[in-house]
Amino acid sequence: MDRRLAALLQEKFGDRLLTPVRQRYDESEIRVALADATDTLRTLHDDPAFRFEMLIDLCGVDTGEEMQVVYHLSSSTSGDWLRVIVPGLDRTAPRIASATFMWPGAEWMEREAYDMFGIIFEGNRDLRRIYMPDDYRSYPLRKDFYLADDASRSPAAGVRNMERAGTPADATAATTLRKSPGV
Amino acid sequence: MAWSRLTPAGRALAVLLPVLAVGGALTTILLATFGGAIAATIGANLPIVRFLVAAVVTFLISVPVAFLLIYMEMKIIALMNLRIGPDRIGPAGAVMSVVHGLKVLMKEDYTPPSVDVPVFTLAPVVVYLASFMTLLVIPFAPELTSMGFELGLLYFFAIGGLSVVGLMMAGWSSFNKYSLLGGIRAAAQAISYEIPLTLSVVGIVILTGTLSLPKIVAAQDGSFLDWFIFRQPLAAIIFFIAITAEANRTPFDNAEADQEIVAGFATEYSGMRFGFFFFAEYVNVFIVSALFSAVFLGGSNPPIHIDVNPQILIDLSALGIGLPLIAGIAPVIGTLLFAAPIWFASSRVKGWQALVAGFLIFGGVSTAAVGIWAFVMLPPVASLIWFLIKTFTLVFTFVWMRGTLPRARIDQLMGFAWKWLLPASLLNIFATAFAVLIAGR
Amino acid sequence: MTQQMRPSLDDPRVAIPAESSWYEPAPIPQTERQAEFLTLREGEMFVNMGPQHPSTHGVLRVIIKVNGEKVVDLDPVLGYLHRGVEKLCENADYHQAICYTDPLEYVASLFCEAAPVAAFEKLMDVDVPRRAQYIRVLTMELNRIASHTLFQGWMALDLGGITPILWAFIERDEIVDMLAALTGQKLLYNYYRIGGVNGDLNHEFMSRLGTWMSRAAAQIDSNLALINENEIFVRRTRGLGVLDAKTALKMGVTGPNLRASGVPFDLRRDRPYLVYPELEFDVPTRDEGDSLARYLVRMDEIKQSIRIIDQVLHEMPDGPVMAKLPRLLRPRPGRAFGAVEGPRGVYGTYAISDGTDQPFRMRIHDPSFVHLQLVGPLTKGNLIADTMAVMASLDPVMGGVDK
Amino acid sequence: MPKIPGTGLLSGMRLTLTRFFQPKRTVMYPEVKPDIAPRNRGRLELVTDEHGTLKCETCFQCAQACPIECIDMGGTDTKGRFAVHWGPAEQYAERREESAMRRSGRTVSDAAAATGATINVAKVDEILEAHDYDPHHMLAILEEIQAAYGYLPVDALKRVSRATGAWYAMVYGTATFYKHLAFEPGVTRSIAVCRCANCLVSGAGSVMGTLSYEFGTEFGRAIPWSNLRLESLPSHVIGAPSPLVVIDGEPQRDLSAKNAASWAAALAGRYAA
Repeated sequence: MDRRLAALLQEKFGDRLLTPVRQRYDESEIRVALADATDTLRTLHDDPAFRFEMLIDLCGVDTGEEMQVVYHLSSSTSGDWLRVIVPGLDRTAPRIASATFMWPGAEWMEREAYDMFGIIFEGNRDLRRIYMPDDYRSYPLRKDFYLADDASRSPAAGVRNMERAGTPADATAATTLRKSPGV
Repeated sequence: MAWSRLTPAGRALAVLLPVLAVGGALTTILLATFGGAIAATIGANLPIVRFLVAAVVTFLISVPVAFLLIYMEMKIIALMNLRIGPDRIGPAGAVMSVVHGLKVLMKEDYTPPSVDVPVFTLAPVVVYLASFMTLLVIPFAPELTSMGFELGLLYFFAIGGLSVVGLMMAGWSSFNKYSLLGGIRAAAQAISYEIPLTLSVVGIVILTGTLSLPKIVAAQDGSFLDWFIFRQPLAAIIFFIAITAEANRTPFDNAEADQEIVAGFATEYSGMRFGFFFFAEYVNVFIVSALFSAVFLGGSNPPIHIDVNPQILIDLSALGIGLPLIAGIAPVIGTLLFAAPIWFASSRVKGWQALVAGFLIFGGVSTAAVGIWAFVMLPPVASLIWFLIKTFTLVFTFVWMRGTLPRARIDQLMGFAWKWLLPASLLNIFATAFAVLIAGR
Repeated sequence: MTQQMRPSLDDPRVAIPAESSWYEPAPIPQTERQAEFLTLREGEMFVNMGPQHPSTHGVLRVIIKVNGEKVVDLDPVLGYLHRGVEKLCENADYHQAICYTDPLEYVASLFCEAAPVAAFEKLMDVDVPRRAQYIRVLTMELNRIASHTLFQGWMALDLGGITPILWAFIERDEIVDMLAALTGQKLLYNYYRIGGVNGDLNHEFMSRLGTWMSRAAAQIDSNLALINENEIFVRRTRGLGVLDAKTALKMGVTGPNLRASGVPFDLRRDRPYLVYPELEFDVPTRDEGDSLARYLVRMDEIKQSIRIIDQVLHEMPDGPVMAKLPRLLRPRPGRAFGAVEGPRGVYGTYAISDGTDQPFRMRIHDPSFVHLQLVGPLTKGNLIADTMAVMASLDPVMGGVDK
Repeated sequence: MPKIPGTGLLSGMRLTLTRFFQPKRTVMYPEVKPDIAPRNRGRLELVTDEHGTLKCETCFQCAQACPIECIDMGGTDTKGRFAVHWGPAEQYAERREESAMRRSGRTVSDAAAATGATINVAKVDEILEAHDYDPHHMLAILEEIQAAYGYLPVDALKRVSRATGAWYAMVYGTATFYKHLAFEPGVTRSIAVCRCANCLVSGAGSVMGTLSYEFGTEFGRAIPWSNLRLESLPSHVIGAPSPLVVIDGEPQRDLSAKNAASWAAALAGRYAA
């Protein structure tokens, strides 16, 4: 766990960070606002102080209130790993700038995030369903996606069709979502 | 109307039966009247009859040859893969390939819609015809060449080249992109390898001055140093590579590269029509091996001539009426002779067991004796055995290569043919001609 | 006869009878890229490979736009094996989630277990006993050897050689059998637990391992001799699908495919986990970045793995193999990313806990998914046969790609 | 790649030829069985103890823990009341509302469900809403339901399990564990027969048989014509005679294996009067 990296991140984007840099085990974590996401990523990639050239992972998260996009970066010079969380995407129409301008390899991961969460990455040339069929309607990894055999956490359990796109009528706020304020 | 209720077979019979009845009657009358003339005509042009008989015979022997080669391929590759391979049906699974053939026969012969039906149906026939017709000129033994005509080698290349037509027909008519690619690959490959194949034997033609295979074989008489593989090594290498490509064998089996284009030209085929392609491939392997052994390995000549002229001259005609008696009594006596020691050896052996064992032993011994006698006394049998030994060694080599080598890419394949084999074969021709010019024949 | 004709999908100028035209309907392009892919120029046609194609590993469908034999463009179609593992894991508790991640890579299951286990252990601040760490390293390296051996066979098979795959399966089966003797399962060993492993080393495993180690290296070398020296194989793979280091980094390539491009990035070295920092091993790299280099890097890794196994067997300490843990695991809310270096690259698991006994979000990152993107860029302008060679050299496993 | 072209091919050919003569690795399967390691957990089977009786007590923990629901088991609870079947619902051709019980076990041959009429679960929903569908408040939920309906209808239990997500066996186990939770309407009193060793020696078994025959019910079930439930006493009352029959806590003195039938008839007569 690298204190120097934390200090560097603080003094680079001190005002941009929504929360102070968290470090646990060998992972560092910063949160940046939706507007700053692209600049932050570009700085992390190009700045010789960081050189986070490898995009290890890109994924979307549905916390119940909002959508997040999480980037896991790895530095090719120093072995640092960084997690950049971009919170605050609107659950109804999540949109964020694509990372393919810098990492072309992010294309399919963004496609997957779009397929699973409906997050629209502006600038991705090939943003379409990747796992699910093209005529598929719902976004499976959203928290209000019900599984018929999931008796654990949904009043819609036991509906005949395997999933239901939206919130069922008889669902109440207490039971629709598994909200996680901590995330 | 009854006609509409008849099955196709029934309709065929309804047409054929009256024709047969009338035709049969007419034929009898005609035979009665012009029989002598017809016999005279047949006697006059015997070669046509000979050709027909030879074609039928070659067709008949081509199928078991294919079965044998398929079994060899399965078993040898299995052993090289550290597997056991077919071992359930027949001794060591020897009947496996026959069962495969029956399976292919019983499968549904499906014609996909949107294929060009006549071409689609004709293609396997053309391929199989082209492959077994080349068997005609194979000199199994000096006396065992079905059609030993002068242009045998040329005939071989001409008819062998016909199989490409069949592959192209299959690839084009199947209405399938894999098939199309496979057919075109096969055509390109076969055409580009025909040239080095033909040119590589020109050296031998220069040396022997003939195109007839029996004469080429006869030209290699003597010890194994007279074989053309030692007098024309470069030609032998080129020829071997070229026939590998001609027979669509690994590493040149791009036409049915199952990792790239699913089954190539045979993708849409099923049932016996696929079986024809399958058989044709293996008959081709046998034929090219036979040709190589005839042209380069001395064909039916033994490697070393051991001049045995044994004095066992049994004048069977001298026995007269005794011959059938001996022929009838010999098995009985032989069986008893061999059975007696077994029966006396232990008391636990029952009489019938002893007799059966004796008969089997007698059978084996007598067969071996007759075989040896034939090998020694009848030159054709000896030369046939030598020929088959050489041929099947080559077949084993092909299967061995299939078990070892990966597949060459199509462009590397063509480049190899045009950039290396063709100049090499031309060089071989010039070298041979020069040597002949210098040293005389 | 009069019948209405319809234009062919490949070439609109070719009219084919309507009753013989049961193609799939022409897909409506949804994106810019797809539109450009679906437009055919002069002399081009689509060749559809898969999902039931002999040489697409698993159920992958690749639509290839060819001009004659030359591949112009290529579009992989995924999702035939999609099981929604992430959703399943979110609805199972932490122990059950490990079992779900197992079938992701049926070739190297242990790595798919190791990643979520590492993430969960970070979430719960669990210290794994040293013996368990050594056992994990041992089993993982064995599994890596099995995977690479199988890769060698598949590579040769996709190039048309039929023998190496069967020789490879002999070695792999021995490893699989000994792992079955240890874990109790033959293919999907559900062996790693949060805080240790399920069951200590036993006698069957050790005896099988000993007999195998005594002849493994020589056997594998002799197997390699079949095609490593083979001109046909080398000519087909050398200089094919060259991937330079810069592109590889931008494409997010990891593992042997990245090391074959000259970037010595190996999690076991750069981001040490378990007891790897205490073990001696090299990180084989090559600079060519072509298919042959990708193949050879894997073959070198087999030897390194054998080295590691040798050291682990000598330094294996005694002690417990499981940490003391409550029956019901409720980690405190937090996030953790566990990553291990697998035979194909970085297997990552990003787990979010909200304090319940089930992961709130569990993201599974599989390297095959990233590497499959490269098939298009790497095979453009090559032949159809090269598509198979490049795909085999990237070594994707569809179970992980489709999740 | 070797210098001289072709040598690589030839070395490969040589290798395959050597393998051609090496011993083969095929396992002739039907004749030769591969040796399975003792640790192999390929097949699930119930273990029996040395007396040959099953060790499984149908606690359903294995079926609960199985993440892919490959374990499917059925059993009868200790009171002989419910036969709970566990496993994927589609095995039993039940998709519609029963599939909610997929993880929760479904009731087969449920006497209470057969007798008890289907109820209106509106009140149950109110109670659940009040408790925020929290399975951790299960006991309170069940008590309120009992207060609302007078007993625990099976439909209410199903509704609770389905809404809270608590597994049906958990709900049901909670309900059966506490004595004050009843499954039949209007059962206030109980006849309990002690099953301790002493009583069994002195003929409690025949008493139990007689009573269940006379009252026309089974142990653990309500007596049809009364507000009594026939139960078995977990422990002996100190200083009480054997065999011991307890009605609402007071031990019955004048009872033995002989006169159990007449005693039962007298009790029935008292109820009839």
